[in-house]
Amino acid sequence: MHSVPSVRTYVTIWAILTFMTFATYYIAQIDLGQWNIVIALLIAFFKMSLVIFFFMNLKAESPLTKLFAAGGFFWMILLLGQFFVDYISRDWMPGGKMW
Amino acid sequence: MSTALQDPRVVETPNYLNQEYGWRSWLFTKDHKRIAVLYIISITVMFFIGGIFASLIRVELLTPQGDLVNSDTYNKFFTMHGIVMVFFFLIPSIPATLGNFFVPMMIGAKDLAFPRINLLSWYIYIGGAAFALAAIVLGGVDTGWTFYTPFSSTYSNTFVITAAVGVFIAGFSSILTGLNFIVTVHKMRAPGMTWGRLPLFVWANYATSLIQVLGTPVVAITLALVGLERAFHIGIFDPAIGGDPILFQHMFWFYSHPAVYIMILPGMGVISELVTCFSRKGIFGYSFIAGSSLGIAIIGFLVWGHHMFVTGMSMYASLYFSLLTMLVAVPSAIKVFNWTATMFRGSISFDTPMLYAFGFIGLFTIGGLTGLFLGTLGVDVHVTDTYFVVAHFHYVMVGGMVLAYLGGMHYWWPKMTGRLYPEGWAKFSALLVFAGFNLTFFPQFILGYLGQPRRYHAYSPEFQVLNVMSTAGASVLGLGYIIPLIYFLWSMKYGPKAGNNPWRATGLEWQTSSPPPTYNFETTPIVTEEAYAYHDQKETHVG
Amino acid sequence: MAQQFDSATLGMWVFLLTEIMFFGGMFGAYTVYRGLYPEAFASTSQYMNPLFGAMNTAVLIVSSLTMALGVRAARLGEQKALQLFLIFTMIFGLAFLVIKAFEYHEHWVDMKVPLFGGHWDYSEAPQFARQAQILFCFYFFMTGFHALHMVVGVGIMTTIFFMARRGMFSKDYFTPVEVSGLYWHFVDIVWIFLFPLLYLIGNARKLV
Amino acid sequence: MQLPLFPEAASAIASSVDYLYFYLTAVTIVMTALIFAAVFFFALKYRRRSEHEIPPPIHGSLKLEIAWSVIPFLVMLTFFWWGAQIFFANASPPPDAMDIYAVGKQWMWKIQYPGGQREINELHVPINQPIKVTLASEDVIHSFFIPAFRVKHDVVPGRYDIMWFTATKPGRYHLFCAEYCGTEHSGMVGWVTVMTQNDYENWLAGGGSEGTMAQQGERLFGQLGCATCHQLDQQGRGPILRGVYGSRIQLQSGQTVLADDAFIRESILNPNARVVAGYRPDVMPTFQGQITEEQLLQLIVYIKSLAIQGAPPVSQQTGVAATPNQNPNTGEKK
Repeated sequence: MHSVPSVRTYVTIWAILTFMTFATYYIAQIDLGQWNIVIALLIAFFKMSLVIFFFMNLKAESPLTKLFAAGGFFWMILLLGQFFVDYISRDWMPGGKMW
Repeated sequence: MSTALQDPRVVETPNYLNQEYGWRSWLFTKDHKRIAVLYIISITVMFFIGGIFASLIRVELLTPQGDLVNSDTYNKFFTMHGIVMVFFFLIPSIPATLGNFFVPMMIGAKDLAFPRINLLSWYIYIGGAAFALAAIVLGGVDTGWTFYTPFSSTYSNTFVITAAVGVFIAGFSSILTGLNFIVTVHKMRAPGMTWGRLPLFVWANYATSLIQVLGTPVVAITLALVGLERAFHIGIFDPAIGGDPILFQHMFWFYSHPAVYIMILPGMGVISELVTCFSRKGIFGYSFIAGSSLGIAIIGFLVWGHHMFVTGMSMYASLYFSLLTMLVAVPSAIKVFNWTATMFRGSISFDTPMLYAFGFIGLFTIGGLTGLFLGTLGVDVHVTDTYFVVAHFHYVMVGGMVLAYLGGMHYWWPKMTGRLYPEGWAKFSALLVFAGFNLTFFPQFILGYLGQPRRYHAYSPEFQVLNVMSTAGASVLGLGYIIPLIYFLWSMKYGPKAGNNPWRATGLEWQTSSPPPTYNFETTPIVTEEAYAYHDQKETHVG
Repeated sequence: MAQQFDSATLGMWVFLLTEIMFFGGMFGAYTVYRGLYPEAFASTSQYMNPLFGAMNTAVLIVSSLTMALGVRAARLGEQKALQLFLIFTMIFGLAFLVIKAFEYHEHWVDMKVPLFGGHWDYSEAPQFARQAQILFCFYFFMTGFHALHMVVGVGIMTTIFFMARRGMFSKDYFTPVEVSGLYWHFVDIVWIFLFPLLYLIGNARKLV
Repeated sequence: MQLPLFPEAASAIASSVDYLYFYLTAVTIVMTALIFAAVFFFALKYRRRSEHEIPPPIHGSLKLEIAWSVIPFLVMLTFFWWGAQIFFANASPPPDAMDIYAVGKQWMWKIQYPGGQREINELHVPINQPIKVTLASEDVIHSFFIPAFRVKHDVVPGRYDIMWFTATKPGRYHLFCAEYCGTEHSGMVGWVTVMTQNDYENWLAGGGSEGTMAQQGERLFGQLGCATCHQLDQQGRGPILRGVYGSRIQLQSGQTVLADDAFIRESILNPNARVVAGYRPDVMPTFQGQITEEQLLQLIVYIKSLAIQGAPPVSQQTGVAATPNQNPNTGEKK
């Protein structure tokens, strides 16, 4: 059905993922202010993409499956985004200081 | 009655009903049609349970003093009415019954993509319903169907966890149905059944499925968090430790607003089928109706904040949600206009399903437009949490969804059972439902603007006349529901044989025998034309 | 067969979509509170053991690797290898749960379990004592739901393993393996996000 | 037999809400009538005359589709625009609004006036005077709803909500709780009495035996032992509270914060959450669970009354402490 990736590919991906995990851990020990969380999340996104595209083999899936996979993340961002429409703008109100 | 009794011979052709007998053959069936029947029975039971609570509410509200039951009991009545009706009747109503039965048939498939998951979803539904009923039997829940924190999480002394577990479980039934439909529509269409040829009922169910899949998990986790908060005596919505109860409302309405589209979209799909069949005419603006279903499904997720304008949400967020609420009304309007236009120069018959369709178009228009009152900031402040809201959503849910469900049941009953229902009684009860409904709920708009808050056990005496009207209407409405139950049951044994296509409708479901055989079609159908090709029926054209 | 395989994978992806939203609800609420109480949240990180967290992440990633290799073996029809990789996957999954249990125990000893009326003491940083409870609620709910998914996952792996033992899979039929693999990887992904969000909040700045 | 069909309009904004409501109703009636008429007309004119007739196909019309998407949307935008106007115009109270404090509690409304009068389920307000109601909840979410004024606001526990109105017609009007709050939700109702200025003065003179709200707060300040650390004239263990209210305060964390109702509330209930620069965090005990929302409001009014630099302690003042102006002096607290 799909072409079968080699063991070598899988092991390489695994090595990168493990490396990234410990990179996250060590970077977190350095104080970068707001950037700590940004970098941690960027790494997490990168790791997630590797798992999705290689381990879950999304790259070989049909465009439809890709659409659904992307849709999930889009929808979650939509959920978060609209929470923030409220929480961020509470600050703009007189006397508001929720954020 | 149009073309009854074409074939009065009493010959039982093999079909899904007589294929096998015995309770095992039903409880372990993988046939989508039998599962649909199981669902029909279950949701009918739930509907009447919810209906009993509704009647008790209305009887209590005959007098302003609150003298029939005490306030605690009354609170449980409206809570159980809401929970049962919303989560156990409205949400599964059309998708799990008519959708389950006809979506595979309409796309020319033998069954849904995952028949076993389909059966599983019914068992999950029953499991959820068991918890909900247990909550009723044990002593009830009094949080309102919205489970607002911190009342639900800290203050209520009733069986909130039991009910929340019930809703949580039933949610997965809904998710699995949606998942099944999505995959079925993508993967199981008959040759030639392109997306542009799908019947609009299928489009509507597809859009509904997207909402079910995307929204339901969020309400599931939200109610789980409430349940955990009760169980552990601490949680994330507790204001005592800095929790924000308004966040609960955000999370709850993220699902529960789109959920009203789960309830109404399949109803709109039914109406598209009815209007075309009984006007004997292709739909006006096919792609706009199909597209508006998807539009509603997507924009429906962007408007939940209009439930929260007075809660202390940021007023800029109110502005945002109000604007988008106006946007979601557009696809609904498109549908109403297109249905009306479909009737133009049609050949319109007044069979019972069409009467329900007329009722739907009118009442949904009122329900939809009054929804805009609630999306308009200045007015919503006054009418939110009053009977205006109650009236509005009953216009959409009962006047819209229930009428569509009844219309669809009448339309497809001959296909499902092979029998015709008594047309005279059916027309009579359709009129009863329409009249009773308006008498019940129209006064509530007036009550709402007058300021009667919802969920009031006792009310101010000056509101009594309108409440009495409402209760009177409710009894008519109740009668209108009981009559069809009786004649449907009667017709299964005594109704005249329907023939395969009593309405002379297009659509693959009418191409097979009634009741359909287990795998729906003798041979896989090949589709060569668009949906609703009534003009291709080889008959004389009339100007 | 190909049609069924396609349907099953698509179905699983749609299911994962709902799982994303399920965890998404919690992540959303978490983000809101983290924005509201950044310092209280940061103060909690001293009670999280990021080394345990990182180890657990590594363990899960290894289990994902063995799972992926198992699916690969199934595709190639190598039944023995499939069974072996399934066992490895289960072992790593269980190892994750064991480490998690140790962590929970540590929180209990630290009096950092506000559940059940409060096995809770935060007198080291009383200014955050109230709001830190929210973070710990999130911590237990999120990791709890994740652990529940792991338990279900191990259950699925066991089933698949016995199906493989009975020789139900072949080069032409391995849909259940593929689909369970997707689920397993998804649970891994959830943890990839839980790790930085729960363990590494303001780790560099010991606020107290 | 009473059969009211339209609520009384007794506030300054009531008629503006009503006009918008009439507009929306008119559009609804016109639209519904159009749809009903079209359905009836088509159903009769094109009723099926023979079982065999097949009407000609009509597939649709792009022009029509665009027309009936765009025109309704434009109409709806007018709803949005008008509604937003009303909403924003009434969002924040005018500076000269009179303060009244309402606490929702299962299942009653407890009203406090700055003059010290207290009532349950009764609210007395003077005519033509903007009233700002500060809302607090002891337990669950309630909603303060006066239909005749067309105002409503939820009362969320753990924070203060604000609503305001100007009554324009003397009379007695319903006060409802509009957010379901438990068993006796429907009993959480009361009356709003709107009086002329003169009557109101007389009514005020009748009540308030316990002194003004600020005086009650001051007494509480002593009883709870606040005064031992927060001394008025000399530095104690906690900040001097004179002149604090309404000023910007430097916190230990380096941020500054406006000392308003919400901040003072937090400082009493959760004193360590935001500590003023120069003070130790663990000195002040929490008062969470030890004082009611009503008492909390009294303390806030008292601290507010100290905002006027150099003013004598309220016990020597007569009448109601005025709403403070923004105080430029940076005060300290705790």
